[in-house]
Amino acid sequence: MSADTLATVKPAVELEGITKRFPGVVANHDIRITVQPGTVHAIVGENGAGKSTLMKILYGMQKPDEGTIKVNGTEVSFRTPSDAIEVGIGMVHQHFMLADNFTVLENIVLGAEPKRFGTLDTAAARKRIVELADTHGLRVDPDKLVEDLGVGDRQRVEILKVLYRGARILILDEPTAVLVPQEVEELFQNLRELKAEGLTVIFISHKLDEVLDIADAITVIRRGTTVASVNPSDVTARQLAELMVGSELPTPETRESTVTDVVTLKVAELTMPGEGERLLLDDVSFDIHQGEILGIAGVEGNGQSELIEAIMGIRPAQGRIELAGQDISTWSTLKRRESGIGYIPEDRHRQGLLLEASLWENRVLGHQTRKPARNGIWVDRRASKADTERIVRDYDVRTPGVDTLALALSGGNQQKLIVGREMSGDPAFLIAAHPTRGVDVGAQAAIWDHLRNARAAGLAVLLISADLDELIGLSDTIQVIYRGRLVAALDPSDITPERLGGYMTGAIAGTEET
Amino acid sequence: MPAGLNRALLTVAGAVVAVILAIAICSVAIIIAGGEPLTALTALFDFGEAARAQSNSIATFLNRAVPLFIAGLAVAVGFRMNLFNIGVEGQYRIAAICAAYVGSTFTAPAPLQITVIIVVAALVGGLYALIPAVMKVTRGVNEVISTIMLNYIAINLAAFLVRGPFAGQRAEGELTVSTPKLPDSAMFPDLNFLFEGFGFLPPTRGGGLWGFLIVAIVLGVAIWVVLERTRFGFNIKASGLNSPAALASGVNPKKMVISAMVLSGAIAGLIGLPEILGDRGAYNSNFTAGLGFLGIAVALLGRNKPVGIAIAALLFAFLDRAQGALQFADIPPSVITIIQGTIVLLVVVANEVTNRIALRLEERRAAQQLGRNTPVEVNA
Amino acid sequence: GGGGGTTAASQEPTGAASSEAPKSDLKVGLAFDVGGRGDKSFNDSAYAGLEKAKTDLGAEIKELSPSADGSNRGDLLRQLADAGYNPIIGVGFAYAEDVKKAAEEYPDIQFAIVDSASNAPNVTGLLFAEEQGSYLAGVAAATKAESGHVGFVGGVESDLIKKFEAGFVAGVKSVKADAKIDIKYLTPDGDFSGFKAPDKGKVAAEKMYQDGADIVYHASGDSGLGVFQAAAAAKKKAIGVDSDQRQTVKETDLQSVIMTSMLKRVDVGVFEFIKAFQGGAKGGTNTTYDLKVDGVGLSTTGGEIDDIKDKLDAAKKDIVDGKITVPAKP
Amino acid sequence: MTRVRKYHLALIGVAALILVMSLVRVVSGETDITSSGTFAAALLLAVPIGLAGLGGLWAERAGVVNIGLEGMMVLGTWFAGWAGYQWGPVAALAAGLIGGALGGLLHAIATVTFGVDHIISGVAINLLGPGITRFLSEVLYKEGTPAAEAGAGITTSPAITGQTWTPSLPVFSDGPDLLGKLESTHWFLLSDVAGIVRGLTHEINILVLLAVLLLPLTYFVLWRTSFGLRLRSAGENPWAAESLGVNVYLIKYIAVVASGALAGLGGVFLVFVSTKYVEGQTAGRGFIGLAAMIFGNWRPGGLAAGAALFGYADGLQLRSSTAVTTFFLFGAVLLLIYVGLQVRRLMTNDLAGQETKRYTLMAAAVLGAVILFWLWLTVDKLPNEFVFITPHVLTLLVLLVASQRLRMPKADGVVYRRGEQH
Ligand SMILES: Nc1ncnc2c1ncn2[C@@H]1O[C@H](COP(=O)(O)OP(=O)(O)OP(=O)(O)O)[C@@H](O)[C@H]1O
Ligand SMILES: Nc1ncnc2c1ncn2[C@@H]1O[C@H](COP(=O)(O)OP(=O)(O)OP(=O)(O)O)[C@@H](O)[C@H]1O
Ligand SMILES: [Mg+2]
Ligand SMILES: [Mg+2]
Repeated sequence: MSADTLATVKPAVELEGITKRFPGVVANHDIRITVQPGTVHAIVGENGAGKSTLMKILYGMQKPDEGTIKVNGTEVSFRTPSDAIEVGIGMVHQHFMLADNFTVLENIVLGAEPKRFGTLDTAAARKRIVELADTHGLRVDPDKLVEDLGVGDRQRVEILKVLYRGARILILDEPTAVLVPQEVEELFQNLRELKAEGLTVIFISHKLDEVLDIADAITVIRRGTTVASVNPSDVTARQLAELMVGSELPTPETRESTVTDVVTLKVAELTMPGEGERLLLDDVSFDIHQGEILGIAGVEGNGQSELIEAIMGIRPAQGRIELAGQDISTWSTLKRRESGIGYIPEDRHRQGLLLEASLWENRVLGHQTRKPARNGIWVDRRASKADTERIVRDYDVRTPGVDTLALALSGGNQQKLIVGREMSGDPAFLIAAHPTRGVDVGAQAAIWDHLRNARAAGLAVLLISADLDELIGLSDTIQVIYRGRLVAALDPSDITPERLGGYMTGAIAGTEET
Repeated sequence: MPAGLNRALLTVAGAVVAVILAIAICSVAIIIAGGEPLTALTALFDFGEAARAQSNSIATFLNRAVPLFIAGLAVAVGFRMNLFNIGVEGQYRIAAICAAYVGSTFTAPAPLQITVIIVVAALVGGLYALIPAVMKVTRGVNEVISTIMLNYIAINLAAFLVRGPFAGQRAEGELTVSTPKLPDSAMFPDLNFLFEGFGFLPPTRGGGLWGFLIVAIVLGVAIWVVLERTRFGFNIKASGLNSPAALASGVNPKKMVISAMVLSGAIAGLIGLPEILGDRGAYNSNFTAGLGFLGIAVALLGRNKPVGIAIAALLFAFLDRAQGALQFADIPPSVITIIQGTIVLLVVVANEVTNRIALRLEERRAAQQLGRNTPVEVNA
Repeated sequence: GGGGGTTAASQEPTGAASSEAPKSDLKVGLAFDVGGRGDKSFNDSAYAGLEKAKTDLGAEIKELSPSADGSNRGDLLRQLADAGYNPIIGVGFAYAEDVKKAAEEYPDIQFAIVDSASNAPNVTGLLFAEEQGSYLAGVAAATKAESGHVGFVGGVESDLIKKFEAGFVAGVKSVKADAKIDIKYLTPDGDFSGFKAPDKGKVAAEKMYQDGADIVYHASGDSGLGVFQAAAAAKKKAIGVDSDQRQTVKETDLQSVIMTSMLKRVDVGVFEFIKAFQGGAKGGTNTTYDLKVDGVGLSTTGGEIDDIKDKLDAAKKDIVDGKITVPAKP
Repeated sequence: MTRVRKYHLALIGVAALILVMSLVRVVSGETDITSSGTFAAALLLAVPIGLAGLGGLWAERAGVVNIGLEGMMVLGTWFAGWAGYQWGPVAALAAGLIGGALGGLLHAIATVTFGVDHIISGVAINLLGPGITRFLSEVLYKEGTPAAEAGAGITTSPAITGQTWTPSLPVFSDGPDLLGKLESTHWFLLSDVAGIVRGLTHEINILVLLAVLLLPLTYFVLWRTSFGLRLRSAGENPWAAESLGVNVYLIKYIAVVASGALAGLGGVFLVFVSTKYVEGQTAGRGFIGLAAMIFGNWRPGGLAAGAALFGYADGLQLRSSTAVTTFFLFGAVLLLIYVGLQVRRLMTNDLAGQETKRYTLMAAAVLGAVILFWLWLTVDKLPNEFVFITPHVLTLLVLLVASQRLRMPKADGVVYRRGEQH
């Protein structure tokens, strides 16, 4: 696209001096962005830089304190998302916005229902959705319940939702975070098609190579302000990252192997029945040795959560689990934790934290029966607070104090607290599920360092991550999980994310290499 | 801790505003009814002329607060972990009749006799609460419905027991059915000496201050300690704030449901005892009903914390006491119920608002101390 | 909610200003049963007696209603006592214990309790022989019911209402020993919603009429409305309770089904007690208002039982003379 | 496809139920099990419960838990009585609806606007409802007021003036009353069906008709219109709805106010039955309605079944204390049917693994059947207190069997704030 054509067309979106303050935080400060029509415009920035807030403002979910928004050259002011929908803006949110108990069709038409004699015209809706899906290559079954869909399908439903409303400007907030490379490629293919049809896409991602791959223009946001607008052909991923944070990029590479031949965790023939005939876990077996990090790769929903929860004793499963030679498969979650299993859950807000409790109480969580939290039947407040202070120091948790409520911390700091907590009490085995998901680069590096150090000290780790670079960089061995089965054991030193993605999606048939 | 103090101050301010608003709303109602709001207000504080009337009024006020407080505690234990024990009503009835009956079957030295009665009441209340708990953990039955159903069942069961197996002797022409009279050693010593201590005329027994007040205070402190300082209390709090997180931390949700429900039921079992051991000396068909439902309001008003519940119980009791006084002032006593309902509603609204303000402040403070609120200067 | 009943008796509430009444320093306090003043029933009947005392005896009166759960009954008595009222009357057997306690605390004050016996020195029990009145209702029902099938609907299965049942059954049997009597209570003792459930009363009575009952006697407070409705629908008869319901029930279509009502003159009891107190009488006794003193009886509005007047009078005479002892328990 | 099958299954279920009832009726000789009277009573008692349940359904489908139904119902009764005696049944209907709706509005203001916990607000409304009505009675119905002249007391309003219409199914249930004649023959099955149909069609209150029509209407509105989709989305995922431009606050307001109005309608129905407002006549039906709704899995059909079960059990116990003992027989037959089905499944396909559990279950079922049968044989009459609780016990038993299939709206009871996802 040449500079001349750009100049003659009115920009699709112009944001001028957008400022948004939250109590205590300026999320956006004098933001200026111009998005040309028919392009994919990427916005990058650290966690908490203010990307989502900006997009919510553009979508009418939040009102800016200052600044103007122009869409296709005319100034607009949105009170609600419907106003934004009206002028052709649609948004796919960072977290899925779907009603699980509704069908795909219901989710799509909600808020823009076709009517006939006052009733919902499902026939017309179905026809329109199938049409849209066909033209854009977004295949979905309109009558399926959303709760039965995988992430990729849900993503497509989200995009269809937006297209169904006739949006010409699409906002995608971190759409690739939960997708495997093949799915990402599929998504990008869809985006390119949309672009070819003249739609404008605003795209947010932390994965910079993806950004460079798809974007026609990039805006970098740091601490709520636009710091640079660059052309993807002019920068490398590394330069882009440095623009975002102003510091060196860390890499998750393991240095030398510390794997010993002492088995810490042995999982044998683990099977978990699902509804009907399907097995959620099917004969899963593996060993993790002292000082070893075993990475589990897999598309979300292939049994990772079930595997973790079975090992933690949260969900019942058949089979044997041994910790340091002891059969723990009949033990309660509590006993498993007491005997040295640490657990960094995949969703920190759901399973990891008491958001409305103080940091020190969150330190106690999961350690109720152990020192320093325990003192007979009592909770030892003094010792717990002291130990929380230690975590805050050692793990660089940015907080005013240990009495602060957990919800006042940013995501990265919450995660560091959880990592610190789970590393306390000398675990022999740690489950780390997406330990750096949604965490910015600085915190990411710190968490990786902690994992590596603990591994060097003999910790066995089960690492589950959607970030394949992280998985390849940290693991000593990688197992691929597909439909509840371990289908391949791979050596991280000679695997690429693409090949790994092939195994994860079943595109490459499972072979036992190593 | 200034943040905590701030919050407490905000809460109190909110509550005060709410109470004042509630009184204002009810004043309007009183004016519509053709009454004088000021008269009504004085009636609230009118504890009588004579010294004896005053001590009677104080005793009435405190005696009413005691069961309300216990009921609030019982409800709160469940509510703290999002377990809605609507069944306190049924639990205390069954517990009261069983305790009254068991207590009447033997005579022992007072401390022993009273202890046995209290233990039986707690046991029966706990056991009755075990039913919905077991139904919930084994079959997933929603405790709201099961406890509502069990309330009706308890009422009928109590009616059956008091007329049938547990019926006591009655004087000719006496129509109230009742369990056998408790021996004197079962009656809880009253606290009327306190009045003398404060220079009031002591009321006579029956109209006096029930000794069970002491048990209630001890119970309140014990529950506070359990909830705020022990591991069990921590687990309850964790389960209430975030049950998946509690589960992942090793808290067994089934065990928690059962133990919290049983604890709640055991406390509920004591609700009827102040009345039985302080005044009636038996369970009969006039036994005060509805305390379980009021307990819900009291617990919620007190934000499920013992101190708050105590304040809420005292407030409710204070208002209830005025029912007679209001009638002397020719004002419909039902304004009390309206005031109570309005206060509950307004206080929780105020709570919500102040809570939000407090969280905001806390976030802002955290952000300020971390210096996150200053955007970086950018050299483009 | 002790009484099964509806309205006050036949006498006019006198609206006369108290200035016209003879002056006296009589201060009478009265505490109602749950439901309170204005329930058109038991409580109002008691109030009628109190008001009569105001006009006839020049008494200063104060009446208090308890809270919805009745937990402050004892407190109300004390408040009245502390405010200098003497005598003080508790309406309903639920006051039994509280009156007893208050009487001990205030030995200088005279108390009365409606519907319950007492043996305290300063308490008078005002009892009503509901079973005797119900006996007459039973006689009337059995005589009028051609099918020999009658019914009884009780509001709450308390001992008080069982007195009604016992008397009614005895009365019916005295006429037709083989009569079929359907008996149904709406709620158990302790659950007073049975006095406030016209729909349930209707269902219960409907069944009786469908099974062939000709006349149903109710002692179920407001639930009796349902009984009357069922009677009207089945084109059969019913017997009211407490007050002359043919007068107090305003719906004309229901009035005509009320063959008679079993009167319970709480007003008489209350007034007589106050009058006796003024005359210097002391407590410690129980006064039973029975057929002999017309404390109970049958109403004749509508004239539907005029034809069997002789029979009823005979039964009444036998009871008054002690030839028949009516059981008070079923 | 699946819907058709579900519908057929329901029909077969009902047919089987009637067959078993008929059987039990013949064996026990208790005609009231299927008599038209019992079914008429069941209808009468089920309707207010069903209306309260519908109220709960509307609120909870929009994500607002409404435990204040009882209080709203009380408001409905009072206003219906107050307007009814002055201006007749239509005014009573309107006033009752408005009274309930006002309660709903209060609940909406507290929960939706101020974000108060739904249970708390509901409890407060349950306190306020009786308080306000009592106060209004004390002011408007006290001695000397025109209302008191017309027959009001503090606990009752004057009777509603004017007639309400009670239609019957012509020829079959009225006039020649063919069904009534068939019923009185006591033939196996035929008379039972006749009794049931006649009970449901003979001289029914016009409000019953309205209430019954409200069930399919609710289904239609909530599941077949765009408004319904939006309403349910507010109960499943309000943030998603908000992001699509649905005004979640408005939807919740409408739903909760409608919920209050429906509860109020339940109150109106009670007033129509008793022809006047009677203090305390709701007697906890709001709670039972809530239970019926949960019992019915937050669906109109299920709710109707829950209310019907409750109404039937209550009607039967009111009509005949002895008929209630046939529930023992009924339970025994059901257990035997269950065992039969299990045995057949064992014969046809041998599933390994869960055998021991299944055998224990079957053994327990057989034992239960024997005990129930023995109870039926030996117990002639239960103490009244146990008769009264029949509906409650039945509800508990059914829940024990079925409650694991229940699924409430995902965001039910969640305090929703615009722009704040949790
Ligand atoms: N509703 C809110 N109330 C208060 N603060 C908020 C709110 N939403 C966002 N913030 C603050 O605004 C800042 C920007 O948040 P935003 O979600 O826009 O970041 P982001 O760039 O999208 O981060 P991420 O990469 O993690 O998605 C954060 O520091 C957060 O603290
Ligand atoms: N809707 C909101 N309401 C209030 N505060 C919010 C909201 N959204 C975010 N915040 C605040 O934002 C901060 C966290 O922001 P940040 O974007 O850095 O983490 P996060 O990206 O939200 O974490 P996660 O990756 O888990 O989403 C916290 O202070 C949190 O309280
Ligand atoms: Mg974020
Ligand atoms: Mg974001």
